[in-house]
Order: sequence, then structure tokens, then C-alpha cells
Amino acid sequence: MITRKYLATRTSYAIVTAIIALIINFLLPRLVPGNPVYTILLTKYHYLPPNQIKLLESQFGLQNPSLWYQFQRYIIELFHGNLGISYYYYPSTVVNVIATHLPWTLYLLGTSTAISSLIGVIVGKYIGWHSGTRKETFVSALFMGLTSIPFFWIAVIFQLVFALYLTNLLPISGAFSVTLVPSFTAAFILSVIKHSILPIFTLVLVSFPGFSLTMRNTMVNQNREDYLTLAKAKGIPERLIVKNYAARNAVLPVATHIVLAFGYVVAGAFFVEVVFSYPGIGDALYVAVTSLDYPLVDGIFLMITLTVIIANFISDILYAYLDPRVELR
Amino acid sequence: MSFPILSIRKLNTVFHTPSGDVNALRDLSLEVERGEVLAIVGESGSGKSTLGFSILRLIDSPGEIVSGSITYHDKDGDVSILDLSLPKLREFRWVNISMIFQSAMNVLNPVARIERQFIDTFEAHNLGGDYQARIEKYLQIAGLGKQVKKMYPHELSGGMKQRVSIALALSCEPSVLIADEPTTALDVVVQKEILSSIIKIKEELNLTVMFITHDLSVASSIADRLAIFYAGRPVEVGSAEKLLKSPQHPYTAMLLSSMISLNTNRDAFLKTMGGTPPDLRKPIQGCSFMSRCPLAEPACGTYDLSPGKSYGEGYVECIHPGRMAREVEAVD
Amino acid sequence: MLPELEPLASKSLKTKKQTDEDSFIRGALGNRKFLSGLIILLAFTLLGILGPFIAPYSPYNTSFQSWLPPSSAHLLGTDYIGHDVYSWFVIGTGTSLFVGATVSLITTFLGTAVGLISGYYSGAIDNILMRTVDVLLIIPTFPLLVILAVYLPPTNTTTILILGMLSWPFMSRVIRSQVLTLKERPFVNAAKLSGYSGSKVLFKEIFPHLLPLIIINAVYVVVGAIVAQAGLAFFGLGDLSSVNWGTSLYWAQSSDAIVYNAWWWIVPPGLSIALIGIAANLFGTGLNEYVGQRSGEVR
Amino acid sequence: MNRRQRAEEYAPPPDEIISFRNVNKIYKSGHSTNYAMDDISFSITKGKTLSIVGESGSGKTTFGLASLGLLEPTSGHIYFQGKNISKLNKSQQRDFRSKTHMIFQDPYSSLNPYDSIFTTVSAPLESFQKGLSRSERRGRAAEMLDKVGLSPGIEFLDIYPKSLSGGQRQRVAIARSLINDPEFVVADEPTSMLDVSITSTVINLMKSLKNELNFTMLYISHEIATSRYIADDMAVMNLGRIVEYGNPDEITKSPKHPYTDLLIRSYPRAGVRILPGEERHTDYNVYNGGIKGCTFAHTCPFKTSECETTKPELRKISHEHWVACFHPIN
Repeated sequence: MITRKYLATRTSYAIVTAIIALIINFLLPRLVPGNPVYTILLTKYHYLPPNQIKLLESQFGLQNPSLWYQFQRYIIELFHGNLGISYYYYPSTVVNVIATHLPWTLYLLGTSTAISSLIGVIVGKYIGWHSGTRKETFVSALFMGLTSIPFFWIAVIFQLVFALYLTNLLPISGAFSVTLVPSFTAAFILSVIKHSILPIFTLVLVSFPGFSLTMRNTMVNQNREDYLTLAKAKGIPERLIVKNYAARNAVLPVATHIVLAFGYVVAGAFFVEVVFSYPGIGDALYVAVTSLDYPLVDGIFLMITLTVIIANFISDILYAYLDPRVELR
Repeated sequence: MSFPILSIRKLNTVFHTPSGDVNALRDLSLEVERGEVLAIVGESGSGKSTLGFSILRLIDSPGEIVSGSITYHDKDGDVSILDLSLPKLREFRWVNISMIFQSAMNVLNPVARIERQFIDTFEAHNLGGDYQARIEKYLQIAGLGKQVKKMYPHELSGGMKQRVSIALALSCEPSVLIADEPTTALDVVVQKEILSSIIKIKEELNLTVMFITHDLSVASSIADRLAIFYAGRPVEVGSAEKLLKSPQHPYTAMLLSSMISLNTNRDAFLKTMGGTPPDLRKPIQGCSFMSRCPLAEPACGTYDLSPGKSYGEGYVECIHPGRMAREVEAVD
Repeated sequence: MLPELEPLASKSLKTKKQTDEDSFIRGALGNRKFLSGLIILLAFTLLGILGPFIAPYSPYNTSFQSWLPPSSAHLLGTDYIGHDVYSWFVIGTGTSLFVGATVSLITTFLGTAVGLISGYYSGAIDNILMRTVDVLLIIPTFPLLVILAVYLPPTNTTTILILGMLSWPFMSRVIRSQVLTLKERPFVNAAKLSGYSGSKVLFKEIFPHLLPLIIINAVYVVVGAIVAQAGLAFFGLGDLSSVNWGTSLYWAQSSDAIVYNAWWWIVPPGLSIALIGIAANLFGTGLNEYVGQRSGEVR
Repeated sequence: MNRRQRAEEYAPPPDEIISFRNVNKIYKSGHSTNYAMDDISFSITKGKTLSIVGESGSGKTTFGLASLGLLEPTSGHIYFQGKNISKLNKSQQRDFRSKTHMIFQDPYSSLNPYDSIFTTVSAPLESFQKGLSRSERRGRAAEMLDKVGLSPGIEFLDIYPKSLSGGQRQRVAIARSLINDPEFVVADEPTSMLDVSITSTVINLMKSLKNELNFTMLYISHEIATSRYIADDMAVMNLGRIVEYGNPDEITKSPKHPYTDLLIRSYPRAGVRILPGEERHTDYNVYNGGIKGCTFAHTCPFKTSECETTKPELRKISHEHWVACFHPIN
């Protein structure tokens, strides 16, 4: 049940957060001393004639020093879907760069989140129901360890293993074989899948234990609930108690956890992309950071932030919709 | 002649805690007669609830039933509950013995409609027939309208939830109903209504009711027989009427006299019982009430509990039954 | 379902004066998870402190041959320009832990202060603080971290400040919700009725109950900060000349250590981070279990 | 004296200690509005024990907390010895606190597990008797513990609540509430979490301490027999209103309000059988106050149209007996 007030608060949070993100995004670059056009482009092209610099300045929107004027322009440009021009991929626009990289990231994220939440819930259900046993304690401790391993380290280790010991079993870099031209052919799709196995596996390996542990914890809290005792007393088979009583009640918090963990998994995906030279947003961000491509960094930040804000908003609404008890303020 | 429906013999239930094993039930033996309302009365820690949970084998870790037997005398023969395999136990539960819990607030699955919680049970026991009609029938017996079917637990008041759990308990037509403090969390007016419902249902459906409570007044207002529990055992069992009129065990007598009623003399102090119950982590020799009993004498410490003393149809564990009550009367 | 126990007070009365804290710590050490977590954490701390003294070489010494595998001279071999990896690792432990601990200090201080204030003094202050926290919590941390690190000067201090400023909102949320339940407990009303002032109630009656929670969170933040710092360094952000686990991994990655099969360079820092993570989790879970079990005993 | 001052202060009649004037406490959550106190005007007599009886949701605990200033009423004023307790200055506030205390329902959560018994019991002395040295406070605390039956008191000073039983904890709470010789003490269901055999000892203790120390007590309970036993005056609350007030014996022997009558008839009596037909399915949790007429009209067998439209006020019907009902039971 969603009250109007609840909807209003959540919406206002989302909007305020978005505005803050915009302000950070606008202000930070302007606080950096020096004109990036000179520093960056000159290092890249060594020499540019003055009229060319003027042109570039106007392209990057740097010619009027008034902050307020710039902010207005920034907002106007933003609503026209213009996030500026990338230094590194010049003359590509930031939006273009993001658009070419985004599908790869969405593919990695979507697949790995689906797999890890599925595995997470199933495994969590199991260890939650058997909590307190020696086996469960061991598995939980192992999972806790897994969740605290940095994504990129696991990725590097996999790369090491597959590069040196399990050679030629799975490709360890790129998104598809360089000999192929992107198209909807079986060979190309197969190549894409093969290239994504290691990155996805890495992401799943580090993110599913977190879901499992959340599921386990909510299940353990369920164990103390009287309605489980009643279900047992009623003679309901254990399998159904787990499914309809314990897990049904435990899965809601996990669902929100999955959405909340989205930001974390996004970060993980970025690291994984960097390690496996996978041409997604993370790879673009890495390039942008290392080449000081400010417009691209800003654009990516804005895009991710807005995505996460929207994901959060949806999860809040979903939660209120799914739980019959919720009478949120 | 007695026709027990449940016979409990030498039952021992232990809780393994970090500070030692707590002997919650100590060699407990008790019969529940067919068709009676037997009230189990005791203070916290006396083992009264543990008994209810032990009968349905709902004792979870760190608790454990270590020895003894519980026999259910079915029309088709005896069932030894503690020897049932898990699938058999599952089939046995609820169809033969069902239970109402104290915490009406939390016994219903919060995310399922009321009807779902009935249907679950019917499906688990492969009951045939018209489920909806059946649900409505038992909701009505418990004093609820059929609109309740479609509701979620959080939409019901405390009294209504307890009625739903009564309806649930009856829905598989069990022979025995264990009611574990079903009205403790409720207000007096609703309490009386629920108690009255239970009595009515009991007569209509020819149930045997085991009513667990800490409240002697409540117990004596609905039970045919009372079993007074102390330190993991019944210290006195007898008909409600007789037990109230002439309690045999000093604990029963003192419990009765320390009760406050609407007629208690306001100008005098209340009668009290000093001391605390014994530590169930340690073995108890002889009578467990000895440390608090004004009549205690050395012989109480070596008193062999196993046979018990019967008087009439009752039972008492005391070497000088009835003396306490007589002395209290003499003082009054 | 446990039967209620009557503790036999008159027999267990202690004549010797004994503080509750003593028995608390002793009791917590009895929890195996807590104890093992604590031991691992202490071992790393010790390694971090002793690092500069047990490192056989200077971490900047590049006079050795590149890509040497582990040997008695170089316990963890050497890297692409001939640093002794073992020396780099033990000294890096100190830096990584220092960054983690400092971030945790900032976070714990801010988080606890904001949580206490907004939980205890409801009304306008609470509203402002919590709305701020709500908003901060929605912004995804990692991209924000990256964008801040891109624009700010790359030093360890910057890293510490950014991480510290970003991680307190979550902690303040946790503390606040705990304060909210604690302040409804009757003993708080009893203290007010006994004439305690607001701050005395807050610090003397409520604060001790929060300590385990604060400690657990502080430890988690240490781990989080170490991982975040390593992540930043791995992205080439932060102070790359600093000797720590993160930069170690960065240089290994950027110099293609994998091609040279230099596992000795890659494995130790990552494994250490994972181990500290496990230790923190064991520590936290153990302490939680103990506190829960203890409050269960109190009932 | 202008009107504003009058709202803050007045000269109370000699036998009055606390007075409620048109006090409302309204809780709002989501769609529902709950009247914990519905326009209560009522005075507590000095030196007496007043018991408030009511079911859950009747507002009895709210009444107790508000009388100690632990809850701010939504509207209306509460006076302690003639002074409005929500308008006290700092020193008046201290004075008010030093003269009042409370015994809580749950002896487990009302004692801070991190405080020793000495710290707990002597807290009021520490706050209000700044002149006392630590050893004097220890002496007073030990004395008070002896008085509540924890003897020798000195041996209890340095232990922590966890090694005490429920009954013993409640004695500690009683000692704390009485150590500074308060004039007014609220006891909120002090025995509802204790076993029967311990209840009677605690009730006896409170009764004898009341006689010895001569404070005013507000005893809040859902348990009508205990309330009758301990009280000098009794008030019955229903959905935020006081519906009957007077001598406990009179009220319990011949209740005048149909609600009180229902409460007493529902009270379980040892040996009095409950019959199968005695069910009516009252469910007044559905109603949450803010009712124009009588709060009991929806269930009352004697309801008239007046009951639904007009609020009945407390009126005196005999010596020591007041009732808020248009057609009290004879």
C-alpha cells in the first residue's frame, strides 16, 4: 500500500539527490585551476593554432567565466542530452562514448546480478534454514571472506590462472574475438558469451555471498518467529515451511538489498572491466581517469548517479507495494 | 475406570544452556482423560509450556527430550509420539493434537491471507472436500465472519487473531487441543469471551483440552481437573472443585491463599510465599518445594517421589498431604 | 523457547567489587569467532607497526634484478624494477592500516555524534540531519569517490578525507536507530525522573549500550576503507608513490605482472585484504552473538 | 494576576496534589487517530493511593506518564501542587522531579544493566541532595534496600541487575523511587510481569511503605482485584476517558457504569465456572476514541440516542462515587 505522502517524500529525496549530483558534477571541474583545453589538448596534439583553441573553447563551453552563466548553459545542454565532448575520444561526444560502452556494461551487470541474486537467494535459504550447524558456520565464514575480497583482485587472479595454467580455455581480455566483425551471427554471439564468462563469474563470485548472507540473516530471524512454530505444529512439510513461511518473509529485505547493492556491484563491474579490458563504461571511466578526460569522467558520474537514484526510488516503491504490512510514513 | 487419551510416562526434557543443563521436565508422568479439560497451572519455569511443546515434539535446540514416553490412545490403537518417524510425526500433528499459542500476535504468517494459512494445512494433510466451506465453518465456530478469510493478519485485532488461531487449531478436527496461555496477552473481557468459546467448542466437538496457564482463577473457572506444576513436575493433580476446597500440597495451599480476589480483605496484608523455586540446573533430592515449605522436615529431603500419593482420583507429592490447608483454615 | 531461570542471587552475591566491563570483555573473549577475528586483526596491526623494523630493504631500493621469484634473499621476490616485494608489503601494511584506521576514526566520530544527536534530540535537528543522511546515502559512493579523487590533489590525506566524509552517513543511521529504541526503554525515563540532565542520560545511560555497535562498525569501516583505497589506487587515483597494498596492486597490474607470472607480487596484498575482511566479520559476528546472548541471559 | 499567569499557577485546594484540566493526548499513525486521553479533567487527592483500571488502549499508562511530565499532552494543562508542569522554570523543574518518581512495569528494562544497584538506587540522591558524600549515599541506599526487603542492603550495593530475580529487581526499582522521600509516585503495572507468589509480596511491600512514608501513589493496572486491594480511590478508564470514580469497594461491589460492570463480570474468579454461552464478541479495539458521545455506546446494552450524541460527564451519584453515564446501573 503506497500512500501519497510516502510517494511524495521518496520523490523529493530522489529529486534533491539528483540536484546535488548535478551541482557536484558542475562545480568540481570548475574548481580545478587552469584551463583544461590547454593542458590536455596541447599534450595530445602538441601544437594547435589560436583560432583552433578558440573554437575548442567554445565547443567545451569554457569561454564565459561567469559561473552562473556556465551553470545555465550546463543545464540547458544537459536537457538537450549534451554532456560535452570527450578529450580522449575527441571529436566524439561524451554521450556517444557512453552509448557505445553502455551496452557491454548493461550486459555484464544484468547477467551477473540475475545469476548472483538467484544463487544468493537459493544458497541463503539453505544455509539460513540450517543455521547453527557446523557446516553452516563454515560456509558463512567463507562467504564473509568472499564479500570482503576486492573485485579487481579476484579478477586479476583469474586472469593469472587462465593466462598461465588453463591457457586457451577461456579468453581473458576483450568482449569478442578481434578477428570477428560485430554482427548477429552465431560465431560472434558465441565469442561474446565466451569472453564474458570470466568477468561474469568474477562478479557473481564476489556478489552472491552478500545476498546469501542477507537472506541467511533474515531467515535466521524468521526462525524465531512463532508462525514457524505454528506451521511446524500444523504438520506442514519442512520444504513448504521454508518456501511459504520462512523464505517468503525473508526474501523481501533481500530484494531491497539487491537494489541497494546495485551501486556496489556497478563499481565491481568497473574494476572487472578494467582488468579484463572489457569495453564497458568502467573501461571508459578508467581511460577517462588515466587520461584526465574531465568531461567523460563527469558524464559517467552523472549517468551512474542518476541510474542509482532511479533504482533506489523504484526499490522503495516496490517494497511498499510488495509487503502487505507496510504502512509507511 | 479411566480412559486416558494421552499418557505421559517419566518424561525428561532438558535445555542445554551455556550455564549448564536445565532439567525443565523431571520424570514427569501424567494422564489426560478423554473429553476432559485439564488445566496445567504453574509459575514461570515450572515446565508447563515445555510439556505442551514436548507433546507435539516442538522442542527445538538447545532443548531436547531425553527420555520417557508419550502415548496417544487413538481409536485404532496406541501411538507412541516420541517414536514416530519425522514424516509420520508430520502427518500426526494437528489431525490428532493441535495447539493454540500464547502469542496470538505472531503466530500467523504476516504475508499470507488468512484463507491461505488454512489451505496450507489442509493440503499438508491431503484433506479433501470444499476448503472454502470448511474454513468458513471453523471461522464461524470461533466466532468470526467469513470476510476474515480474505484478510491479512495485520488487519485483525488481538482478540480476532486469537480466534483465527483457534479456528486453525480446530480445522483438522483433532481430538486433543493444547492451549498454551491462549488468553494471557488479552484483556479480561476478551479473555472471558475466548474462554467461553473454547468451552463451547469443546462440548460441541467433543474435544479433550489441555489448558496451560499461570492463572489459577482462570484454570479453575474452565477446567475439570487441575495439575499444579512446580519445578518440572506436577506436585498435585485433582478435580478442580476438590483441589480448590481442600488443597493437599502445601504449594497449592499457599498459592491459593496468596491469590488476590475482589473479596480480599483490604485492611490486612496479603498472605505470601517466601523464597524462590529451586535451580533446575542442579539435581533435586526429595521434595522440590522443601526450601520454601513451612512444614519441611528432614524426611522431606529423602522423600521418594516416584509412586506419589493418590487420594481419591487425585495425586499429591507430599509426605503430609492436606496438613497445610488444615492449618491455614485453623488460623483463619 | 527456554524456561525462565531464577538466578540465585543471594548465593551468587559477590562481595568483591567487580566491574561489569571486566566480565564483559572476559565473556566476549570466550566467543570463538570474536577471539579469532581479534587475533587476526591484532596480528596485522602488529605487522603494520613493526613493518619498518622487519623490512630487510628500503621499499624504494631498486637495485635488485627484476622479476626474481621468492627466495631466501627475497621472501616475496622482486617486482618489475627490482623492488623487494616483501619489504614493500610489510611497510605497505602500515600505510594501508593507517589509512583504514584514520578513516574509521573520522567516520566513527562523525557517525556517532550525528547518530546520537539526531536520535536523542528529535525534532528539527533530527529532521535536518537525517534528510541530509538520506540524500547522501542514495548517491553511489564509488563514482563519487572517483570524481572527487580525479579533481583533488592525489595524496593519502585526500584519500583519507574523501573516504571519511563519505562513510559516516551509514554509521549515523545505524547509531540513530539504536538510540531511538534505547531512549524508549524505561530505564531512560527512570534516569530522567531521578534528575539526570539530558546529556547525562545520553552519555551515562545510553552510550554504554552503543559501544559494541560502535566498535563493530568502526572495524567494518577500517576494512571498507582499505578496500576503497586499494580500489582507488587500482584506478590510478590517489597517491601512487605511497607504499601500500593498493599501489602494490596498481603497479603489478600496470606492469603486466601476470605476463611474468609474478604471483608473489599480486597474491599477498589481495589475500591480506581478504583475510582482514574475514577477521572483521568474525570479530563483528562474534561480538554481536555475545551481546545478544548476554542480553538474552539478562532477561 | 493576569489570565496568562493563572494558566501557569494557582493556589490548589489543600488536599489536591495533581490536577488535569481538559487534557488531550492524541496519537496519529498513518490513517488512524488514537485518543489516549480524551478531554480529561481530574484531580488526584494528596496522601491517597489512586488506582486507575483499564484495558490495553484505555490510556491509563499515558495518564501516568503525563502526570510526571514524561509525555507532553496534545492540549490542556496538568498542574502539580498548583503549578503547570509544562511551564516550569529550571529550578521549579528540579523541585518537581525531586518530589516525584515512578515504578515501571518491566523490572528487566527499567534497570540499566550497566549500572550497579548502588548507582541505580542512589541516582535521585546524587541529583537532588548534592550535599551528601558518597559514603552517606551508600549508607542511605543500603538502608533503603533493607527497607524494601533486600537485606543486608550493603551486600546488594555493588552487584549488577543481571544477578537479581524479577522480584528482586522490582524491589530495587521501588527503592530507587522512594529513596528521596517523594511526594508523588506512579506505579505502572508493577506486578504484571511477576509470578503470583511474588506479586503478593511486592503488593504488601508497597502497601506498607505507603503507610510508612506517606506519599501519594498513582497505581495503574489492568487487574481490578489488585487495584481494589491497594487503592483508597479507584478510577476506571475506557478509551481515553475516566468513566467511573470513587471508593474501590463501592465500585467493585456495585459498579454504576455498564463498562465497569462488564470488566468486573469478566474478571476470572476461582471456582466460578465460565459457561459456554457467555460470548458477545466485543471488539472495541476497532474504536479508538474521539467519539462524540459515550465511548462505550457501541457495546452498551442500555444505549439510548443521547449516548451517541452527547458526552457524559463524571457526576456524583452518591457519597464517594462518581460516574459518567446517563443511565447508571442501579
